[in-house]
Amino acid sequence: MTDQSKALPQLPLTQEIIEQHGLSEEEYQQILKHLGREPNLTELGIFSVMWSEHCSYKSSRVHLKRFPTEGERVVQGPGENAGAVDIGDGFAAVFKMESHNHPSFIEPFQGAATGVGGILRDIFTMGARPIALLNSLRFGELDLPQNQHLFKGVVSGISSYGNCMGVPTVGGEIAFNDIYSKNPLVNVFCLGIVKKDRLLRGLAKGAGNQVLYIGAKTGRDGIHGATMASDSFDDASEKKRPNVQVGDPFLEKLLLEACLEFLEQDLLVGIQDMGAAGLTSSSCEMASRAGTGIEMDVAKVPRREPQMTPYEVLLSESQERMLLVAQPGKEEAVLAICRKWGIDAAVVGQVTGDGLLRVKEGNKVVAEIPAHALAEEGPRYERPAAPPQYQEFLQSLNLDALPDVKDPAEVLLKLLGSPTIASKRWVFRQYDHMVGTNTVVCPGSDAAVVRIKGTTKALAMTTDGNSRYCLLNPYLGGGLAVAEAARNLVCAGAQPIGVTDCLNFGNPERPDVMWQFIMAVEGIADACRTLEIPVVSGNVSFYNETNGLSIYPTPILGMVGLIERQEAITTQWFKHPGDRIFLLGETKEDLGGTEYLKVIHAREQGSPPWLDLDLEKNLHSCLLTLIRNELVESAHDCSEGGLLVTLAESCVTHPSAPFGANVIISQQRLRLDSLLFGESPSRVLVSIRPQHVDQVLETVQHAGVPITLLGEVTQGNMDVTVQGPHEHPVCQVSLPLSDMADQWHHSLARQLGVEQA
Amino acid sequence: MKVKIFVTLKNGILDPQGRAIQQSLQTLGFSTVEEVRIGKFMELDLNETNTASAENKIKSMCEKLLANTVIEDYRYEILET
Amino acid sequence: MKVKIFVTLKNGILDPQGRAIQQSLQTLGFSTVEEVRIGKFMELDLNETNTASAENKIKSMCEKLLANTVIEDYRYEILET
Amino acid sequence: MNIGIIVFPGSNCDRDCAHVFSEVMGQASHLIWHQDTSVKGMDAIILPGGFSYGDYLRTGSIARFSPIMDAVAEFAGRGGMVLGICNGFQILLEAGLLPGVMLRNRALSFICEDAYVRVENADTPFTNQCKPGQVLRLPIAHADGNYFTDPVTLSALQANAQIVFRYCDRDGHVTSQANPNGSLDNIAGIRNSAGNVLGLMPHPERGAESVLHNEDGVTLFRSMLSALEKNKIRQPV
Ligand SMILES: Nc1ncnc2c1ncn2[C@@H]1O[C@H](COP(=O)(O)OP(=O)(O)O)[C@@H](O)[C@H]1O
Ligand SMILES: [Mg+2]
Repeated sequence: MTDQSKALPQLPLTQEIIEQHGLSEEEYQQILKHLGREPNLTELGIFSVMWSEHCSYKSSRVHLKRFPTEGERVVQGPGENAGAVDIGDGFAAVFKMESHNHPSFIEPFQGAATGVGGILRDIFTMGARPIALLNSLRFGELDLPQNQHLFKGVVSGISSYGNCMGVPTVGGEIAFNDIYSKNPLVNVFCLGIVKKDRLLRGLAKGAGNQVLYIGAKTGRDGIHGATMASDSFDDASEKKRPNVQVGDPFLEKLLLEACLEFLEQDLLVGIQDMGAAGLTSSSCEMASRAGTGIEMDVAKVPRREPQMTPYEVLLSESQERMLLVAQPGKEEAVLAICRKWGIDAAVVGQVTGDGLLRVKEGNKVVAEIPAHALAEEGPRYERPAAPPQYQEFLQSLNLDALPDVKDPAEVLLKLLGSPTIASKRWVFRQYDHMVGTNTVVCPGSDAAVVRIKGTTKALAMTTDGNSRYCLLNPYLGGGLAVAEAARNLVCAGAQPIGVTDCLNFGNPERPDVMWQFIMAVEGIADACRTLEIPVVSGNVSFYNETNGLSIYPTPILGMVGLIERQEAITTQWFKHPGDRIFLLGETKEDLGGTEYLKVIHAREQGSPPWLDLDLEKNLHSCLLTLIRNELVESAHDCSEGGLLVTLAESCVTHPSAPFGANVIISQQRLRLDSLLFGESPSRVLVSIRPQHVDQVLETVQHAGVPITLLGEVTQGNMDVTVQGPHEHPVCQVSLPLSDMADQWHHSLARQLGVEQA
Repeated sequence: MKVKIFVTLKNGILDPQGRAIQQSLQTLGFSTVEEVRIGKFMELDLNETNTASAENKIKSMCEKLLANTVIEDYRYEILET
Repeated sequence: MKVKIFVTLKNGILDPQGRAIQQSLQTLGFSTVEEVRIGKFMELDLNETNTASAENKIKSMCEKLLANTVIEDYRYEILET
Repeated sequence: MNIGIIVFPGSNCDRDCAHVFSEVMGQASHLIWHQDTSVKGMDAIILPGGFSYGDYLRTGSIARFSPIMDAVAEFAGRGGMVLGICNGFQILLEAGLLPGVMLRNRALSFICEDAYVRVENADTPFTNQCKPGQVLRLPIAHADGNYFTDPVTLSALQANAQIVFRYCDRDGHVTSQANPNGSLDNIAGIRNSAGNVLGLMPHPERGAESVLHNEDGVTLFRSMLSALEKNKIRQPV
């Protein structure tokens, strides 16, 4: 302790105040140990945010260690603002995913907008120029006006922020289920590109270096946002409303350009954005990573509101702010760039060698805490975990009690109109997905593809997760999400090279939720390990629970794949009449947890499909070989809705010209609904030019991947015949393309009661 | 009856538009402009005659649709005609 | 001094936002809402004491920047403080 | 040729335009900061798309006061070629270099998709490589593209062949169904009466490379270069 410590105001901290800060008795004892004295109120506030679930990962850290995080291409694994992988030509791709669930429930537009703002800062903080955004959303069913309101608000918030920034939103996914009515999920993914040797990190290296604050002025917004994100919702949460943060995408655009200029002129030692817990987390994390301390004066922080206390300045979550560390002598150049872009900036302190976060207001020390204790030595919990009692009931499904499908055409149309499956054009039409002139495959195919200017390369990206599978079997659900994400990339012609995750779960203090979490993490880890895809960044969002009801376990994966040559990119839609349609992989009796069961039989039950990771891996390498040899015209993975929906999508999703198909499926021994709507993984529907068929068959059979000829692309209807033994027709589906297209294209807008041009 | 509704941001809520406009007014030489706050202004024609019942409706419209009460306040004036 | 500025669309200019809001109010059951016109409402803090000179500045700000006089009208109120 | 691309705070298609002119068209492109006051040495000026000043008051309304805009106006006054794309078009309107205003899109939301436009006047420095009536597929991305002007101005635009592009369907029919934003008379782009200033909402720079599956936008840039080539002798310096 320094002499000034005597100046620390010593307010008596009552039990009540400590509880209000969300700290347990045990945690408070740890604080006393770290400090060797009682904290003052400001210090208590600092500990409270830094040791919140959101910032400290106290319930998840021990489990996240299971993820494979290493690989040849990994330049930066978890622990920094974002992960980075080598994509060759001297470049690295920097990416990460973040949740903004609670703020989006309180104020959907601003909550989602500031979520986009936050993830963008995580990327350009690393010195990378963001080139793509994706988002993964969950809402309650659209028959409730409240859910429509949340959905519309979130979409326009994402669109307003991303469009203004000039970063294209190139993809994402959306699912609807009433479990999300009072707890929607908004996960946003961003990817940027940086010269590999210019990657910046959040390090406050070098005692004596200057600490600068740049960006928006600090206001009272979002004080204790991090603790809020670490708390469940109940109706009393309404009171927390005035804490809403408003995004300023214009300012963030200026901040982005300024930060990239610092990088170009090599002005910085380290940089970090002020996200959750604002100035506090950025300063102590930067110091802790570098093993240094930071001393700063809150009186020098630019402010928007009068009479803010140090407590408020330190904990504010005002958006669009960054903390920089620069060598003495370089700060003038930094300030000049800020002036050029019209951004507020101030030198607020310096790096010290004593390992302390020391905060002053003028000459008075108002807080003094070891940085490492705040950032790294927070509590860790191995919370009790046990499967819920209802787990067995969920997984049981007596198929014999379910009548098999009578009219597959009618079921198909219903599924195509289910908002989870129907086209999301109403959404992505509001997103500028072309700015940057890199988007080679726009939203509407399995994965988005963005070319890398100055190289022959492109990156494919996707976000995936199926929470129903995870509810029924979290281990399998986690693995299936990894497999589907990878398969989507491979369908575009990309080799998966890295993944980020956003783990959305309920209250970790409940053993069943903790069990779901642990199982899902294991499922993801095992799948990533087998498929050799390192996890380089991620985010955990717990306490997704309202009035005691937790959401389904919802891990979302954001995966990135590399395409070496822009010529070898494939999309999901049929392209020429006469092309042969094949199914790679096998259809099994996999009805558990399907969209079919939910939409047609109103059941969310059964065991999700079994995943054979070796088969999956084999399928990927085989399909990649075919695509790289330019033998595949279209490739579409079978996921929600099964084979018939996949076929219909390949028919009608072409941006300008739909095609029909003439297909014969032989019945084998499956139920008809399993055959047509079951969701067996590791399957891809491809179309092949007739002259390539022989070569394709040879490659596929050589690889040991099952392949079945289904039929050919036509200019007529979608005709499907199911044949029993001896070519005996079991059933026939013949649907005009216009009926399917109308259902698929317009259902979402119709459910929202909006017109779509 | 004609109604005027004013929707403004709550105190303490960031107003990026106001800030941008204030700065550009400064650049244009209006150096005495110290702060700008932006709000919405709506004029409604209501087919109502009873002021009390109209007021109830107006409040309810504001709460439900016209103002985002999480971040905005509203105020109204009824002009009898 | 505090100034309130109202910017509204000129008569006869189509107001897509106003129309959309009127329609959603109708859908919400507010059937007596016959027309909605949307405008902007700005509050300025001016460091001025002389009303006449302030008025000149306000007019000039409106003409130059705050309103597009091709389609918009403006009106202002000065609140002495 | 030297192509000057103005960078306003919030411009975000500036680098896209520079890429097309340098990498696709093989010209020299120069990013010009909005605080600069000269466009000397430029053969043509582009006002790129984006959200200048966040579009926080009205689109383009703040950008038009940027110091560089005097130089742009003077350049245009001397007959120099000025192309405003999307936000650039909106800035030209606010600056009075083109007549009219932009209202919110009819459906009030941002729209990003491919649109079809018909070349209504192929005798301009921006369209001389097009056939009259040719249909181009060009991406649009805007929330305020609903062009509006008074009846007198509209008649003048029509009478002087100042309407250069109109939204149409794939087959070139100008219908209200093919109008994505409610724009008056399906207007997608207009020129000034002298013919050297063009504003359009679609983004030709997003349709200028085969890897993006669209090269229709190249016709505009080729037209500009060909016009510059021809005028080189007459071009003011
Ligand atoms: N929120 C969204 N934002 C942008 N694009 C989206 C969004 N949701 C879905 N899409 C796009 O719609 C297409 C279909 O999505 P989805 O059905 O989830 O594909 P898949 O089942 O192959 O993962 C994809 O191209 C996806 O990127
Ligand atoms: Mg897919």
